[in-house]
Amino acid sequence: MSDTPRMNMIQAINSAMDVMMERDDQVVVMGEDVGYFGGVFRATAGLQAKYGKTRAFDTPITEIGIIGVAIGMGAYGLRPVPEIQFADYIYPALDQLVSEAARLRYRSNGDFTAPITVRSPYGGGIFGGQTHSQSPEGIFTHVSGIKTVIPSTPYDAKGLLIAAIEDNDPVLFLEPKRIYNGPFDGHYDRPAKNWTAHPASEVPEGYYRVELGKAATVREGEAVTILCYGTMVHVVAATIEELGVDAEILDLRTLVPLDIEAIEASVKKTGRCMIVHEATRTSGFGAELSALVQERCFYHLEAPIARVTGFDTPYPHSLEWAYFPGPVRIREALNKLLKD
Amino acid sequence: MSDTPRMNMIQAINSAMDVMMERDDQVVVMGEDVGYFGGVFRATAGLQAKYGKTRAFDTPITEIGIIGVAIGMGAYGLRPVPEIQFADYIYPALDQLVSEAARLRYRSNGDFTAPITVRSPYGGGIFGGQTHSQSPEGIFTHVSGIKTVIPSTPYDAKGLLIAAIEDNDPVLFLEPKRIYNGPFDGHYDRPAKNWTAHPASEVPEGYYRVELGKAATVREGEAVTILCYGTMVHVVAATIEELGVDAEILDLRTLVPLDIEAIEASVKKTGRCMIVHEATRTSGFGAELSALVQERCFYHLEAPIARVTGFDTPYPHSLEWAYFPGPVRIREALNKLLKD
Amino acid sequence: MTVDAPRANLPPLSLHVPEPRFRPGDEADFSDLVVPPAGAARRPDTAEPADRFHELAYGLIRVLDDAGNAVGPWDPRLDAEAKRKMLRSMALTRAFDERMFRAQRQGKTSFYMKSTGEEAVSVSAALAMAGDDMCFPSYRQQGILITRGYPLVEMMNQIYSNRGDPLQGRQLPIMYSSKETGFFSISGNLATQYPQAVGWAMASAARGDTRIAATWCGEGSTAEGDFHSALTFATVYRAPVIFNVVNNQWAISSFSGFAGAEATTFAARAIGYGIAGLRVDGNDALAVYAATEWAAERARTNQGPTLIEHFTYRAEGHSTSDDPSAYRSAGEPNAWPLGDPIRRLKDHLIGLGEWDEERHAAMDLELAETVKRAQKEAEKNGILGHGMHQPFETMFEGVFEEIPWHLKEQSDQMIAERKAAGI
Amino acid sequence: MTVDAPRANLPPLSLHVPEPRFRPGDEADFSDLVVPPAGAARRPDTAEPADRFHELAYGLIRVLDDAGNAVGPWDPRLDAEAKRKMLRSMALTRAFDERMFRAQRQGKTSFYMKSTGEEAVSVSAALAMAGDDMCFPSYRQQGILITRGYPLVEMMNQIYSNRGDPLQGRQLPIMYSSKETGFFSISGNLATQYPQAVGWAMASAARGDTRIAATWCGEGSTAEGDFHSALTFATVYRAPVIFNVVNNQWAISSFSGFAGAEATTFAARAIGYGIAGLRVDGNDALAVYAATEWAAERARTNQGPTLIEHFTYRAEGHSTSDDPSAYRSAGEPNAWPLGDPIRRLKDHLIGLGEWDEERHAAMDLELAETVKRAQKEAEKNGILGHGMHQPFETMFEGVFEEIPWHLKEQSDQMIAERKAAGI
Ligand SMILES: Cc1ncc(C[n+]2csc(CCOP(=O)(O)OP(=O)(O)O)c2C)c(N)n1
Ligand SMILES: Cc1ncc(C[n+]2csc(CCOP(=O)(O)OP(=O)(O)O)c2C)c(N)n1
Ligand SMILES: [Mg+2]
Ligand SMILES: [Mg+2]
Repeated sequence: MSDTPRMNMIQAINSAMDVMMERDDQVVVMGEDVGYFGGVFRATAGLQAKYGKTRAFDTPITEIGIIGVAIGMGAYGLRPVPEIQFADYIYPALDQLVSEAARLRYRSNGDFTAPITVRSPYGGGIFGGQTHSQSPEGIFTHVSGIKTVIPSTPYDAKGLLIAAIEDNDPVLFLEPKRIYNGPFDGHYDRPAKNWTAHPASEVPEGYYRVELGKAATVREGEAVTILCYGTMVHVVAATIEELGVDAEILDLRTLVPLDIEAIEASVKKTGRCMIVHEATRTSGFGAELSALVQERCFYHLEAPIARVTGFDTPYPHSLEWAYFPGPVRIREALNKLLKD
Repeated sequence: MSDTPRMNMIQAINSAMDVMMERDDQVVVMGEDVGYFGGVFRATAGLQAKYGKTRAFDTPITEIGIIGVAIGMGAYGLRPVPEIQFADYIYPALDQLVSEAARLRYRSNGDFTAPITVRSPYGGGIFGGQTHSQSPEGIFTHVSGIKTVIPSTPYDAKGLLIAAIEDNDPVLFLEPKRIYNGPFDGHYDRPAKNWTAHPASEVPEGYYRVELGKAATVREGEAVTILCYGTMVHVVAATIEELGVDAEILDLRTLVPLDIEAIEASVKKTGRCMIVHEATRTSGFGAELSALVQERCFYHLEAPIARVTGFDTPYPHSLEWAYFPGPVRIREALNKLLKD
Repeated sequence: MTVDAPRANLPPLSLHVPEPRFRPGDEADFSDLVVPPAGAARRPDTAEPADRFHELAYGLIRVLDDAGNAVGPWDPRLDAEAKRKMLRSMALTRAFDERMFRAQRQGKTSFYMKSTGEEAVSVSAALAMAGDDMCFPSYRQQGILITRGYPLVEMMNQIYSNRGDPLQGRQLPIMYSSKETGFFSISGNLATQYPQAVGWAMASAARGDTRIAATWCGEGSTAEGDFHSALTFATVYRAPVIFNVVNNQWAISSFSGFAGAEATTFAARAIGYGIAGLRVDGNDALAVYAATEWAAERARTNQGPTLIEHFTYRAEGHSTSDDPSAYRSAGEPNAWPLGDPIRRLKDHLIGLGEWDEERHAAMDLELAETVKRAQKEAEKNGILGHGMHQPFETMFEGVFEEIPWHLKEQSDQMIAERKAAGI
Repeated sequence: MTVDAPRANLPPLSLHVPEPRFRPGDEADFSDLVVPPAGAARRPDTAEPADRFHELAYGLIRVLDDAGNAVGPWDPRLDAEAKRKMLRSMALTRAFDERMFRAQRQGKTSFYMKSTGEEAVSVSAALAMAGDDMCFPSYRQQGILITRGYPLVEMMNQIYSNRGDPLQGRQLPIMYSSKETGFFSISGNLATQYPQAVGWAMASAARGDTRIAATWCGEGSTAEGDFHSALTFATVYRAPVIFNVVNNQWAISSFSGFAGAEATTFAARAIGYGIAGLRVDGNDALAVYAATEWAAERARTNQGPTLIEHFTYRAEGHSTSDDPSAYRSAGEPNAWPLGDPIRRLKDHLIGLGEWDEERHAAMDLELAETVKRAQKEAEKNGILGHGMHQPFETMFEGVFEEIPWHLKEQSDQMIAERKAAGI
């Protein structure tokens, strides 16, 4: 067994910030409860003790302020990594993200930039109810000037977060909170796994990057291409294994900019495409993926592109496991897609 | 010629509010500059004089407050029609719209509702630069619990706005400001037309409804289905006429809930589909339309669905007419689509 | 012009980052806290202009003195029966919290939030308002529902997301809604209820109604933009609304310094808008009652809004997901000098000869029984467990008044898929 | 409990909707406006705690008295040369505004906004700060750029969105950006610059720099949530930042009552956060200078933020899209008793014997010439007209640092389509 330490996703994310704060004293982390306490999910634990209160600090509870202040710090020359405690609470800050961070480079013709990385836990599967479960990535992919990154493993989380922090554009870094502690196969009624057994929990201590804009092939296959990201990567992979379908699974990792080459090559090979995400269906990122695939692979498609997504309802509490696009829904959709 | 008065779109919108305030004293209008002055586009002109200051009033400049207060008024039993001065300024209110207005009925199991109609001028073509030109409809179509309506003529604007105000759910009513005063064919360098010559400028004085959720067939045709809304309806229609293509043009009018039947029937008939909107392309509403069409009409499609949209950049000022999806871009895309 | 090089002849700037006085391991010592004596604060006429009593935003309105006597002009002079009712509602709220906290720990639901130590803030306020005034609470004002007689079983049904849940399992536990009880649907997003309360109050005023609105948020939540929008609207239209800021000194792990408490009080925010601001001992149930009564009268007579800061202390964790020993001194809750609202009112009543230890113990026992009975009742409708107590198609209802085609289709699809999968 | 029927025995509530004193057709009469005498306000030490001088948030700091003398402790005691520079910058700003307003009317660009009557607010502030302090302005502080010597031609190039536009035609006219000049990119969305300024100031403090930040917004914009977030952050971290609220009494058609001016001043907002608040005669260039100098020293010595309300008057329309005669008395601008900042400083200098009418007239002529020359120069690069002065592919640059594939593809597609179309 290798010497590389094992980390869960929280530890990997913590390590990414640690590495970057060590290398670049312009990197600061901030947000509600991120300072002394180290964040409600402990992603920033230990950073204040190590780097001091002016580099890792708690903030007032105003998302407008957190993002607005981070933009100002970025304009000064810092490289802020603000946390929004839950992605459901990004909305109050939307104007600062959309009208300011995402537009600053363009509107000032490069005079000012917003090199900020907004971290936020997102997604469901933790009985968090309507306001601790949402997946708002689709909204941000519609906003020009901001990159959206979603990791699915500890290794990727660290490497992508480092790349995001080093990126000179604003990056929304959404962390699938359901898999902070272990990959989740979608079977809520089976015992939870932790990361230890997963190869991508081998995470180097030091600096490394996973480039933004590149998808990962989780599994090669010939029968169908499945596009997914975040928690869904594991749900899809487990379901595919159970079904024994020869699917090719792409973990998109970055939604904007998207790895269109990987998608196109895969769908042209398999002739079938399925898209899986937790977010509500209508105008979710799956719609864009579907549109792109049919624009580029039209003559290769043997069946309609299928979307398996959250339903177009608010995220319910008690019916969470009916809402969640889990193994049953993926299997049924796949059966249909392969029959078509 | 009929006795029905001619109205431009602003007059029709004004008339809708007038009619509804007359019929239902729970209807109130509010927003920045909407009271005494009657709105920067004059949509609420005369309403304060007629209905008094407690039913048509100016507000502080806080979009959070405008929507939040409207929700509270709605919970009391009023039927507020708040105006956001430009759709670009909806973002500060996004949390109140998404987390509150759109979720209230569901989360309270119908105990409380938010029967508000948020009016806002949107879209480009007026040299408004980045923050007076945006088309944010795609974001709202992703939000469960809110309806999105976009009229393209004075007649529809009035009838749809009345239906929206009467609707017991929150409605985002986006007004294509480029065509307030006249239909726009996309030729920015030709003299502007006013509404007088357009049949849909015949607008009855009194009450009538145009039901939400129903598209209008602007032109019947066999060669291709073009899906569009707002200003683009006129740009598309003019371009089609110039080209002499036998296109079927659907004016969607309501994006959520969508008139899927009309879309499906048309695309199945023509076998080709093109989607035109001003909003940026990636994850715009065109993506959802494309996904829906290919899911439902896959075996009828003879060519890839084409999207003609705003580019994925902020809305530029001086290059507005290169950015705007005008006749040139529609024509070129159509040529390609019909050749495929 | 050189923009990049700091000027060497000027002293460097430094960033102040607040730090609470005590952290884990520290001994909590509040002996230097200046607590104004009970009875000392002036009580202005409710029609007095807001700029005449700024001092009330900086002091602390207190009625119960250290000996348990009710003193001074803010004494609401309630009869003993009313005070016993107040005591009972607070004790019931605490008993309810205890039981539901335990239910969560037993895995019967996903989440719970107690209001321990802060019961006066909701109970006394509810008693001082009319029963049909409208409340826009945060998640820590269960005391309002309890005081207004909303059934405990219904609250528990909601907490369990079970078959009896009036919200059909849609909301996180404790996010109650009861229009009939004048209790607005609780949001997970902080402070959004503030402008909504103003809107409700404005509507009531516009319609010539007599009902007023009140809203609550924590001191941490005052930083949200919604708070400011609400106060701005309220001052502009003189809305008949009461703003309650529950300053329990903690916002999850952040002490009130991160909301601005180092520089001034939260009641002082009111001064910035020309709104009446009162700072009240939030652990003094009579003071909370008096301040609310005053603010309600002010609102009802078209004198406009009042902001009341309730200075209290969050005696327990933020929620069942929180462990306060990780960030504050374990001794803080006990060292907190303003005591416990239940104990203080109890002592007062005993001092008056209107109550005694035995009756109190008996009441506690009875309330514990009441809660237990309600719990049994509620559990007949199921506990959360893995959820799914509602028919699946209810998930698609109530998004809109009528179910649109796409939700119908999704609903049908779900049912069909589950059937095909044999579940 | 009945929630729906108003109680018949209570008086009905009523909604107050503010109304300005004068509407079109009314004669504007400000004779009852209480203007505190010049020189009367106390000038606290810059290290004095903010709660010691609340009165300064309610009064009006004035230096120039009605006779044009500089009086009292706030007199910044500038030498005549500095005052002439101040006068000249204000006059140049006005000349620039005049010319560009006319250019818009001539169809040379799409939009313009004047700062007539408010020139002191930006010019004096810019002079009182160090040249490398960072400004986060709103759209009405062109005076800062002009005072700091940013080239008029560049400003005009921006206004025309022409080939020389440093922003490549991407922004609405007047939405300048110049990092080199310490002038942050202007946003179309109100008040967003407020928290950004705080962030910049916090960063400067965290790095032990000596530079401070200042930001500006209109009184109407103070209602935005960003304003509150900014003040909250600033008080918490004692950020070295100056908040300027330009109370020109109008926000497009809404008078300041809709931002809360009926109940208190805008400077009083500062009190709510425990921040230093000054209310200044914004038409008194020396008072603006003095207040800014005081606030800058306070910030630079780690005493934290200051909010300055500049009480002034928007003498003209909101922008070229606005006609104020539709909503306010035509006589207001002239009736406004606090005069014109340029005229007042001019009279002062003349009173000192350091200036005279001839020199003033000559200066005006010279400045008009300067502006005209600049305009000629700028127009060589084109005027807006139908726009499109930039190579089309520039539209896709600068969205990100590097152009991603989808923008590259869109760019190529556009070029190809235009080529195919023969344009
Ligand atoms: C908009 C938003 N941001 C962040 C959160 C996460 N959050 C929930 S409670 C809380 C602390 C609130 O503290 P306070 O307002 O003092 O209320 P208390 O819990 O003390 O009653 C935070 C940060 C949220 N729910 N909503
Ligand atoms: C977020 C947002 N809402 C609304 C507007 C539209 N708007 C532009 S200027 C203005 C009035 C601002 O008034 P004030 O702050 O007093 O500044 P002044 O124009 O008087 O300098 C409004 C409402 C906007 N630009 N941004
Ligand atoms: Mg708190
Ligand atoms: Mg103004």
